[in-house]
Amino acid sequence: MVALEILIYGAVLSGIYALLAVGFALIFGVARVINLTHGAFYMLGAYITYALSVLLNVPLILSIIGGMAIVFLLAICLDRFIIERIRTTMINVLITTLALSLFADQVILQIFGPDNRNIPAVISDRVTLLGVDIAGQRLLSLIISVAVIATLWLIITRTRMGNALLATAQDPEAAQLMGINTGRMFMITMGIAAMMAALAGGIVGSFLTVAPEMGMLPIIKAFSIVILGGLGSIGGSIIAALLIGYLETIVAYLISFNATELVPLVVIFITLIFRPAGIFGKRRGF
Amino acid sequence: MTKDGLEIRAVTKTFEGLTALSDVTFSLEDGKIMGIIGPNGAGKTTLFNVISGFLRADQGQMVYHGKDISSLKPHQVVDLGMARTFQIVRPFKSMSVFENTIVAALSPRSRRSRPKGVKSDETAMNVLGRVALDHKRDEPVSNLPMGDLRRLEIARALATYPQFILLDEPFSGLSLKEMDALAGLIRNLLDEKCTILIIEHKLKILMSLAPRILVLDYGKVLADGTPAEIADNESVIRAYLGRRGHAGVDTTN
Amino acid sequence: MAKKRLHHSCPGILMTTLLCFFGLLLFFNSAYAADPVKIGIIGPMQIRPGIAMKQGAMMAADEINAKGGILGRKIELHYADTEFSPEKGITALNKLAVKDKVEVLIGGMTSGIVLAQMPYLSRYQLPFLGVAVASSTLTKLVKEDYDKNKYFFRVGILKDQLLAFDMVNFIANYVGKKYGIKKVAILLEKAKWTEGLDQAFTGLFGKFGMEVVMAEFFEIKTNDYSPIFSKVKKSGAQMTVEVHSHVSEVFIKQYYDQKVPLPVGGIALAAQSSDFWERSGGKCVGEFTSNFIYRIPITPKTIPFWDGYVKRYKDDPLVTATGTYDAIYVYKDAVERAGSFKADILIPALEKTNYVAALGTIAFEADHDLKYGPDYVAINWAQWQAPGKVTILYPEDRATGTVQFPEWIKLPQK
Amino acid sequence: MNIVTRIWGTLISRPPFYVMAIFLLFMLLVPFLTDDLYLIGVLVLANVYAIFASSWDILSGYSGKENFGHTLFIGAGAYGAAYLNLYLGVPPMLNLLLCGLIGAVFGVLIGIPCLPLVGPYLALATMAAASIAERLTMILSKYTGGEEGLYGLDPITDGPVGDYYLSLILVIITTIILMAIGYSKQGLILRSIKEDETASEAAGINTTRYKLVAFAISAFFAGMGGAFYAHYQMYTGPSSLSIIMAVTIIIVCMIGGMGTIVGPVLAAYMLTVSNEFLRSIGDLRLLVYTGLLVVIVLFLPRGVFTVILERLPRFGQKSRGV
Repeated sequence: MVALEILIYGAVLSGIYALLAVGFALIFGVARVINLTHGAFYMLGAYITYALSVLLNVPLILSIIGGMAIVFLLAICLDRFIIERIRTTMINVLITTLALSLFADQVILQIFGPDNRNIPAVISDRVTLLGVDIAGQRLLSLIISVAVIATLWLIITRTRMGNALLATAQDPEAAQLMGINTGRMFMITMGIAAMMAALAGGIVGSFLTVAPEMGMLPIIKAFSIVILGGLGSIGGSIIAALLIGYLETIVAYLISFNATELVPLVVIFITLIFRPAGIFGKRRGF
Repeated sequence: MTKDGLEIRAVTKTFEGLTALSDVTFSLEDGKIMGIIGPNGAGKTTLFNVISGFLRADQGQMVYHGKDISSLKPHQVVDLGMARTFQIVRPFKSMSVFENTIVAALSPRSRRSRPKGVKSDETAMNVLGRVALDHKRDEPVSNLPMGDLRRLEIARALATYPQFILLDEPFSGLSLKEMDALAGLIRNLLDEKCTILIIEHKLKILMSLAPRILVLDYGKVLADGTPAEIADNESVIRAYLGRRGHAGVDTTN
Repeated sequence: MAKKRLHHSCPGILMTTLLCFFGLLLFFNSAYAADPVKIGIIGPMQIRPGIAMKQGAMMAADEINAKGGILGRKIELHYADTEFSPEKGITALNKLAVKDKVEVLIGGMTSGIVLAQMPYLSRYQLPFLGVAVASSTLTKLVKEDYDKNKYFFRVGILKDQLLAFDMVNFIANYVGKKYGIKKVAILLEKAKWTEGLDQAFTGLFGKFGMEVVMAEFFEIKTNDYSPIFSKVKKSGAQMTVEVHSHVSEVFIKQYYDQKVPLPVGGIALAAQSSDFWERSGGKCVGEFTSNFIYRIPITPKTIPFWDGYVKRYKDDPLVTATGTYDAIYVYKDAVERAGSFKADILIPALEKTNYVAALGTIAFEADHDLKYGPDYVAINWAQWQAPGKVTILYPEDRATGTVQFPEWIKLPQK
Repeated sequence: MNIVTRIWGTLISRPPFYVMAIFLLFMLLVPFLTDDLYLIGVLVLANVYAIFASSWDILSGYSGKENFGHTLFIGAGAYGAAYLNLYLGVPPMLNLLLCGLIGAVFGVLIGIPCLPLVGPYLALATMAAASIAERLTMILSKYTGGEEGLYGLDPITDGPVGDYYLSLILVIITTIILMAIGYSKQGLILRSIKEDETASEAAGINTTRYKLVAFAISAFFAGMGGAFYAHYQMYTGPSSLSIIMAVTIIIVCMIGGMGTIVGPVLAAYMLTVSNEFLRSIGDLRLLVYTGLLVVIVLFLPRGVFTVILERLPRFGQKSRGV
């Protein structure tokens, strides 16, 4: 019984983490940028979905898509006007993106106030799966995560744009020599990743919460997943998301409920010390 | 097995399946100079990196003055009296010429080796004088032309009082006059019993300096002998001519 | 080019700015007449309970000022944000005490912050009427070192042990008796004030003939409660008791989602606010909640206060709003009895308070704790019911309806 | 006496040292110029941040090892002070020294595993270390007071003015020592590590040892600052370990100009004081700050004060060497 619960809840958790982490890994892999605004995109996705669906009565699915679209545009602007100019200095990128995500928190705080919000569920029924009671929305979020990541995988491995992305990830200079517009690749990556974060924000609103600071915790998780999986490795991130998702669930169920937040941090620290390239990374990113 | 000089025995180094050095073996007596040539990617710089401790050899042994240096860190290698320069110059960009040199003069090796009473400032000025950079001591490195940067590399190496210097293409980017001056400096070092291992593409000047030359190709030692022997060696000629245009070889001055 | 020019002019501009900063700082003189009585409102001003404090304070101040103020001095309110951190709480207190030169502090939320602020009260000789702090340690400190800590009074809510007692009383004597519930699982937020509660519960439930089969602390920022609820389901408990003073939407949403078949309720500050139904997406259906006041005639002042507040702010008053509102009146009452604003004279007068407020009749124990009981201050128990209304259940003479459970709730007998 | 003359000799030819000296002398006069105790209180906080920022700078600004977990050392000092004072009755003044040492021990313990890491990996590892410590204070709330921390520490002096002077003296000591280190040959070596660690090694420098010493020195002053902060507030809590605080310190250094010691110290005062002035705009404060920071990173990437400091002429031709 506990095993089944761990299996199901762990899968849901891993799915959401993967949705966030894969985007994060993609940005790092292609653009060599550690983008701490990723959590803010997740938060903005949730708030825009909330504003559209609850305040403006737009149908929920359209609201989520609207959130993704707006965040996509924001991400592209961010890349064009800010990150583009500071890409080469690691600490500037870290601090600037962090400052921007705090900025976003504040803007949202000023507009919506500090109260937590609720986004209605696409599927509001509760289902019983293998004897485990779970919100339909949670299962839906798992399905969406899997579908989105699979689609992304297909795009990257089967399309020309995907090939260009991979080439850029491998060696931006060589890619540029081969006629790939790497600047555009960076921008597209940023947009796609941000869209995935916004989608995650839009679907978790009914069983987690919508609050200005909601992006902070996921960014730490995404970060640890990406480190564990190997910076830049998308396959590695998926496996690492599963590892961390299940590890957290197992710790929560079997050891201590309060130690869950320690899991990603300890994983980061140990991985960095003993295998900085991550378990699936071939080489260090730096 | 001698207690003198450097002995490299069957050193092998691979990167993700690519063999950079394969079973490299040679030895060099104290006070001698040896040149290393080979096409681009032959493993010359990798060999330097392995000897100077920046890379660890997968297999093989390296002995300097009877001491196994295979697992030493770079600064420990310097401490034994082996200094190196880099093919692509690596100055401390935000610092002045003098400050660049003094970092090396502050190393334990330099402190230990210089005459009593001499300060690190004096050591630094001294070596800057030797490479004719003393008039530019306070200039920021970012303003220097390539020739000066090469000499700064050498000054930094000299400030550690080396008995053995590994020079990685010291002549590239130098003018004719500068090349003559550097050749003179190298001869001076030899007179002072310094051992020198030098990678150089400019064969003419190399052959005038080094009575012995090692040829690397695909990480293997292709030939080891006097310039005349090398020039006649069939496989050396094939290795160079087999590449498109004399890739990596510059026979002019 | 433009970048270069910027670099050239920057040093000058920056130096000037810097000098201006310090210049302004030194010559900034706030030497206007100290005519009004300055009251410092201190709390987490960015979040709902803090905003409610501010609103309650403004309402009281406006009413009092309209009638001529306190001993002829108009009230001037000053605010400082504790930002939910003890460190910021200390800075905020310093600002009110030293910069604004307030004569009394009203507010306070989260006992840990007030505990950190305590040493400063004697430094500045500032009375502090604590509105939303429950830890019994606070008044224990008053008892242990009266001279140093006499400045603190608990006004707005009861201390943790009494909260626990009142809650256990409701669960045992009302819900428990009615539905045959004997075993409870207690889930507590990890905080200073719940530490006291945890100890109190085990003994109390036993005294009322009930059994605590599980007691677990969770962290304030918990995001996923599924493991804890799954443990509750297996614990054999017949009811879930919750205790938290921070965000509790996630808790109740996931409780609903996971179809935990047990009645749930307790002390949850967030669940007291009127839009909790909407904020939890209606998933708080069936949750027992409590509040010190509802729109019922606890005292003659309760309903006028409630209506006035709703009219002014278009929102039901939170417990922090009521507490702050009443605290200002308690202060006024004591000042008028003492005939002085001076802390040394005021504190004995405050100790003798017996004031009929919106919350109930406010009086203090010897250790400056709020007196508890039907004649003084007590808690009202209620339930969230579809379609989004709060039905008052207990004490039974104040009830506005009866218990209704959602259909998936399993009860021991019915 | 030799060491004092050496420190003096190192500093005497440095214009930034005079900027610092003039500024700090002016700060000594502040209590005579104003009787606004609140302002004094704000400046105590500025002093504390000046210590935090300059101690971060000697490691990260100089050697380029960007430490995102400086709060670990501050927290070690603050919690150390709390335990020593509350349970062993160690007097506050002694705590300043002891907690500096505790900080230094943490510096070495964290330094050893983290040193081989570069760039974002070091940033992350240090950040994770500080976050783990922060989480542990929550999990072990029985011993650490959890979210609410430990309170009831002895005050370090008897009032705001005393606190002000003590903290200012700590700033003076810290900055003199750190600037002397910064301008010394050791400082030069740290700078060479930042520029090119490989070339530094090739010059015979044991970079690991220098980095470790820098970690220890940085952590010593952070721990000392943390202990002062705890005693000043008579309280310590997990926010002294928070990432936000660590990032704030980095931001102070970035705005002031990394690797200058003077820049971060001036920025600490500028930001703390302007923070108080901006209190009137309340909630919008953070918005202004974060926006300003982005602008500074984009247009003045080397910091606000660096530009000024570099334009000051140098004195004393003879000792212009190092």
